[in-house]
Amino acid sequence: MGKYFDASYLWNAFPQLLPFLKVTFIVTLFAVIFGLILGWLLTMAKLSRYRSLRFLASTYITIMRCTPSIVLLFLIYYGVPLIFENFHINLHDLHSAYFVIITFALQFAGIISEVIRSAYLSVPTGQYEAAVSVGLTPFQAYKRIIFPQALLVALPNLGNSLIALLQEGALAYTIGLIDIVGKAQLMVAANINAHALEIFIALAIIYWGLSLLIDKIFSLLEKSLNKGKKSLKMT
Amino acid sequence: MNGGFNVEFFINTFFVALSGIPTALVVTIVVLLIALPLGFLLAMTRLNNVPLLSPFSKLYVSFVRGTPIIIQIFIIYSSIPLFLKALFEKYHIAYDVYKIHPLWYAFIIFSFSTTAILIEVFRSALKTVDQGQLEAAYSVGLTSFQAYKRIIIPQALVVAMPNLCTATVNLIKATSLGYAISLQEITLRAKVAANAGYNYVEAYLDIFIVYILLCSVVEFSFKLFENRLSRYKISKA
Amino acid sequence: MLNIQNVHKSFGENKILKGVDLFIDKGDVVVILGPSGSGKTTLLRCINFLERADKGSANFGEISVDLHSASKKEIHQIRQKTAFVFQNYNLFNNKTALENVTEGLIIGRQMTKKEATKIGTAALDRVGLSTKYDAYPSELSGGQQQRVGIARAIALTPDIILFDEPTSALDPELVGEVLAVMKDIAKDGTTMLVVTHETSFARDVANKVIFMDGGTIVEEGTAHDIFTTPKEERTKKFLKRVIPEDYTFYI
Amino acid sequence: MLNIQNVHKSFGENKILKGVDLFIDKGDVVVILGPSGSGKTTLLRCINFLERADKGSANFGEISVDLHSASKKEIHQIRQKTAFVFQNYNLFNNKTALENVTEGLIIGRQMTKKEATKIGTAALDRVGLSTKYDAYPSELSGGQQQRVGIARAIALTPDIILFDEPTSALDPELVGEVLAVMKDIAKDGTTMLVVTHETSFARDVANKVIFMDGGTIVEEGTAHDIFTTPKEERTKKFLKRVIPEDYTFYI
Amino acid sequence: SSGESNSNGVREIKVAFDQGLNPIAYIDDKGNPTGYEIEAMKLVDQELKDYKFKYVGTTSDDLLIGVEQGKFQVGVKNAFFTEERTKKFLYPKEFLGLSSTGLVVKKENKEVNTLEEFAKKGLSLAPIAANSAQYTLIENYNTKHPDNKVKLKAGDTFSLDIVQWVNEERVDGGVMIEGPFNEQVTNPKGAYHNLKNDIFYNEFTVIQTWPLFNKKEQAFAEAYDKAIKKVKEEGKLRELSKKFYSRDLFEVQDQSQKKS
Ligand SMILES: Nc1ncnc2c1ncn2[C@@H]1O[C@H](COP(=O)(O)OP(=O)(O)OP(=O)(O)O)[C@@H](O)[C@H]1O
Ligand SMILES: Nc1ncnc2c1ncn2[C@@H]1O[C@H](COP(=O)(O)OP(=O)(O)OP(=O)(O)O)[C@@H](O)[C@H]1O
Ligand SMILES: [Mg+2]
Ligand SMILES: [Mg+2]
Repeated sequence: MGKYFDASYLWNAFPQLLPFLKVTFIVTLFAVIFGLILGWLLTMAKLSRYRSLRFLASTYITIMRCTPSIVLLFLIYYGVPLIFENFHINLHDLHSAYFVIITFALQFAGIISEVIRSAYLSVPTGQYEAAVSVGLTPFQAYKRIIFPQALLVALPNLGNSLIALLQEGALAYTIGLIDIVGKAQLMVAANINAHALEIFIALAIIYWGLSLLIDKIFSLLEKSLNKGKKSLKMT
Repeated sequence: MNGGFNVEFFINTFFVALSGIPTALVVTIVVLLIALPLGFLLAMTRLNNVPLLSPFSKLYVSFVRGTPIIIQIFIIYSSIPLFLKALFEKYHIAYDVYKIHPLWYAFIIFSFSTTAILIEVFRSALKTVDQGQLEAAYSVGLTSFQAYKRIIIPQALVVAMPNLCTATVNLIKATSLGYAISLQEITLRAKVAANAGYNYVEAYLDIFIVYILLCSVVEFSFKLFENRLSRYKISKA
Repeated sequence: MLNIQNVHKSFGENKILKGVDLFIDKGDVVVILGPSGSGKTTLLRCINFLERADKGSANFGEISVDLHSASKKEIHQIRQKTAFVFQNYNLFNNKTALENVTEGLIIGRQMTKKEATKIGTAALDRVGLSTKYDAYPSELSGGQQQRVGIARAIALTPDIILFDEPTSALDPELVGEVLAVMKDIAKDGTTMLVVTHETSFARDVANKVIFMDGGTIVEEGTAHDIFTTPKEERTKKFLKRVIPEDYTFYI
Repeated sequence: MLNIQNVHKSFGENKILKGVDLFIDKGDVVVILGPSGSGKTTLLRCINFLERADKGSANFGEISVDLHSASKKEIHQIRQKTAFVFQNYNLFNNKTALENVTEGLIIGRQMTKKEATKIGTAALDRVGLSTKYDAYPSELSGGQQQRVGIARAIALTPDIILFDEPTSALDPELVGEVLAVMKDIAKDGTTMLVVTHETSFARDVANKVIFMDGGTIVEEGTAHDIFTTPKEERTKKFLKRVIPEDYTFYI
Repeated sequence: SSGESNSNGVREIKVAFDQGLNPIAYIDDKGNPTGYEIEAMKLVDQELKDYKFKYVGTTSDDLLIGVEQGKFQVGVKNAFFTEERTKKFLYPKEFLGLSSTGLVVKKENKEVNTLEEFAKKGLSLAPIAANSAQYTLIENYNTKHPDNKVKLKAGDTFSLDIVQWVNEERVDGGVMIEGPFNEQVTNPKGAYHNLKNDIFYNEFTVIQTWPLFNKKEQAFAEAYDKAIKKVKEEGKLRELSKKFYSRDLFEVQDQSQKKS
């Protein structure tokens, strides 16, 4: 079978791949920040008293959830500069990272707003009522009483979405932004697809490490929020 | 569009893309049938701290959720046949491993990843159900299984619904990665059609519309179901 | 001090409150009696805007508001001056007993943590929970949770406290103690609106007793009037069942 | 019928039950009295395995089990023969009042839906909820929820019903009614273990009264013995506060 | 939305390239774009004083959409000519390079060197990326030979290791361009040099490859035509062919043109 699996390719891949984590991190970080803000606004809209707001938010969420990321990426990458062209602003030379961040943030917002909504709804209304009854403003009530309890419920799903976002880097490659996945693909291409398995295994290991790290942080968070909470135990 | 939008191609390819829906749906449904119960059971092992199984499912989630599906596809698709081939040769099984239909790989790969996602979805949802509900069920003589089926799961599902919907829609979209194993679904069909005349703009628009249609229907059904399930709650809005 | 007019509230088709008027003076202790489902809890919730009334107005000291359309700011102002003791406790699940009590002080009233802790422990001591400062609600017995809820309200020293059956989960020994605490606060001049079934409390402390049924106030008056010479048939019937036969009413 | 020995239970460092023995005969109505936090709820929960005791054994008719290490099957057997009325109701949130009552009949006891509905509506009627069959718990007042909880238990016609303060959320009018229902069931020969603060109920119905404090049984005896000639200092002190001074005890 | 002219009247041209096409267009170890088609474009750039090329690495799909929309003025991706594509893109008069395409087979199929034979024997073919030139090639063959079709499967856009697949007998054959095959197998340093006696490359055609211009770039395309013609005449493309494909493919073309 020849040297089908050659571990040296695996080891050599790490030093080449790791520097590109930076791009992955930057894109993810900004997408998460903007996505959370927008996602939270969407949740508020979806739970608001106004029908039109609810409708707008729902439509947005539907579109963002249903559009394949690559299509969305192309829509943003080609559509946004076209729109700005009308105002005589040239965005064609803007670095592709901006478009990637915009795309991911928009999509992350749609998904995360459903996470936030379901977590929020799982906190009993009595908690909010008690908080405002002791004189907290609604904002304070959310921040101090509802949010910590909702976050606990949201964390596992937040983890799902965050880790999925980290992996969307593969898409950024489509428009030429080289993050860690892109680099791996370039390396595979440079080898003319030989030993792709080893390089992808190296990539998988790096991602696994990241995911373990995130899991660790999240379970610490979960533990600290779990105070006073009894979870279902079969007796 | 200055390339000259090819309307005829756009329309023809729309139906080509539509014809990929059954494949995408079959994969999605089979995978959900596998991943829903599995994800739920593994979530339970974590909540109840079952020895061995609980740490296993934790590790499982971190790995499968943590690594891009496309890489899992690649690794599984390139190594499983090698492994099977060696195995078949050893036991003189006359079956050509390379004749295995890509659908089978799709079932396996997407079940793996969806299970990991669903473990987390269920885990968070189950946490929101009050212990008192389980106790009351026990007190009227239900077994654990009955209590879960009739009392706990219906309540947990309400919380899980939006995230289940996201997971399902994501799964439908992820089946497009099946191109890596030559799975004849929506994206691949459209792109094959696009190659001859480089009609990629049209092809992507077709893909866009087909997914929006398909996923909206799925989302809408979930919403109906969610409303039904949450009848008992007073609205918070 | 608190003047409420013409409160209406429906849930769907069900009319729960059908035009309730209520007048409470500073220092008053008003007790609301009434059968289950008569709308007592709903009335209290409307006063504190936990439920939006369909109609009705309130004068709260200098503040006048419409119960249906009050602004956020008005609502917050009123809530700052009131406290609520919930029938089903509603303790903050993610906070210890002491934190439950100090939350409103530190965040709502901007006290320092030290001050708040002092007041909070005193309030918990007052309801007999000196050993449970750091327990979470899930670790407390029903009666203990009920008492944390009361401590949380009295620690705020609000202008008026709305009590929704504050002693329902307590054992008789504690009922006595908690009622004593409530009498105490009443003496401090705190205005109280109390939904309770403790006729002895009504008798000893209330200067006004209101009997509600089917979403309206059937009868109101001093405790003495209501208990000894009820005018309405419905009130008589209710009281007959509430006050044991072998029990004579002393004023 | 039910014989419990040497139950121990701690939460962390806190010893809540310190060796409780209990003997209940068929048809007995046993009332447990005691101050808040004395472990009454915990004892009931241990009997129904909602809490695993650290130590202790139970004989339940023919079945003998260790409270600490009972198997799933044993636990299920025992639960099939008992019913529990919770202090905080614990109604099934996703079921209507009627479904709450029929759930255990249809699923736990394999009755047909028709039979179960007949029994369920009868049970709800008995606690005065004929108009609320289809209401969800979130649409019921506290007292109504409590009564659904009681209906749910009596509908099962179990060998023994464990009541944890079944009247705490009820208004006095209903307390009377519910206690009447309980007397009724007692007459049918249902064995009952009741944590309650209703001394009149203890007096009229119980053939045994147990006084608990600090995780042990301080004193037990007939209602007459306990109320008129309590032996222990702690019991006397408790009863003195519980029974109004102007209240004479008649047997 | 065409590239900007600066004050000297030199216009910047964005040349998109599919960065995963070693040795046609790719990014080397140092992060610089290179490959046959890139180097050829660099030669064109040198000839054109009024234009300055900027190379943008991307994927095939983005390149096609980008050139069509005008984000890039021109793109290279080992593209073949089809009539249909002229509706979307401006093809210049002069081609850019040549691509030797062949069947990669195991020893036992050593003599299979045309698509007809391959099809007749009913052999299986490794999936080909739907957006690649080779796919079009086989598809065209199939339309011309409806009763002797090659079993064509569309597949992955990246990372298909054809030599290995054929060696494992996962498939009977694959379509490859000669350059990459040589890099892997013939080259003594190649990853699969150990398979040089088991796996064979049988060329079945040499095809012209073209740069794709945005429809509005007629003037630029004409400038390109002039420049590339000069470069060809100077024999510089033959050198590039030798360098990247280890063979002068222009010779092959000359001979087949003589034949016909
Ligand atoms: N959110 C709701 N939706 C529908 N009906 C409701 C809702 N909340 C309360 N009700 C109904 O309103 C009526 C009055 O309820 P409320 O809680 O005010 O009674 P209450 O006088 O406090 O009774 P209790 O003494 O039992 O607590 C009840 O019949 C109840 O079923
Ligand atoms: N899960 C728990 N963790 C820690 N402590 C607990 C837990 N559950 C109960 N306790 C403690 O055990 C003690 C006894 O509680 P229990 O609920 O049995 O009291 P009780 O006699 O029923 O009181 P009440 O009349 O107030 O309901 C209390 O001090 C309570 O704080
Ligand atoms: Mg009430
Ligand atoms: Mg208790």
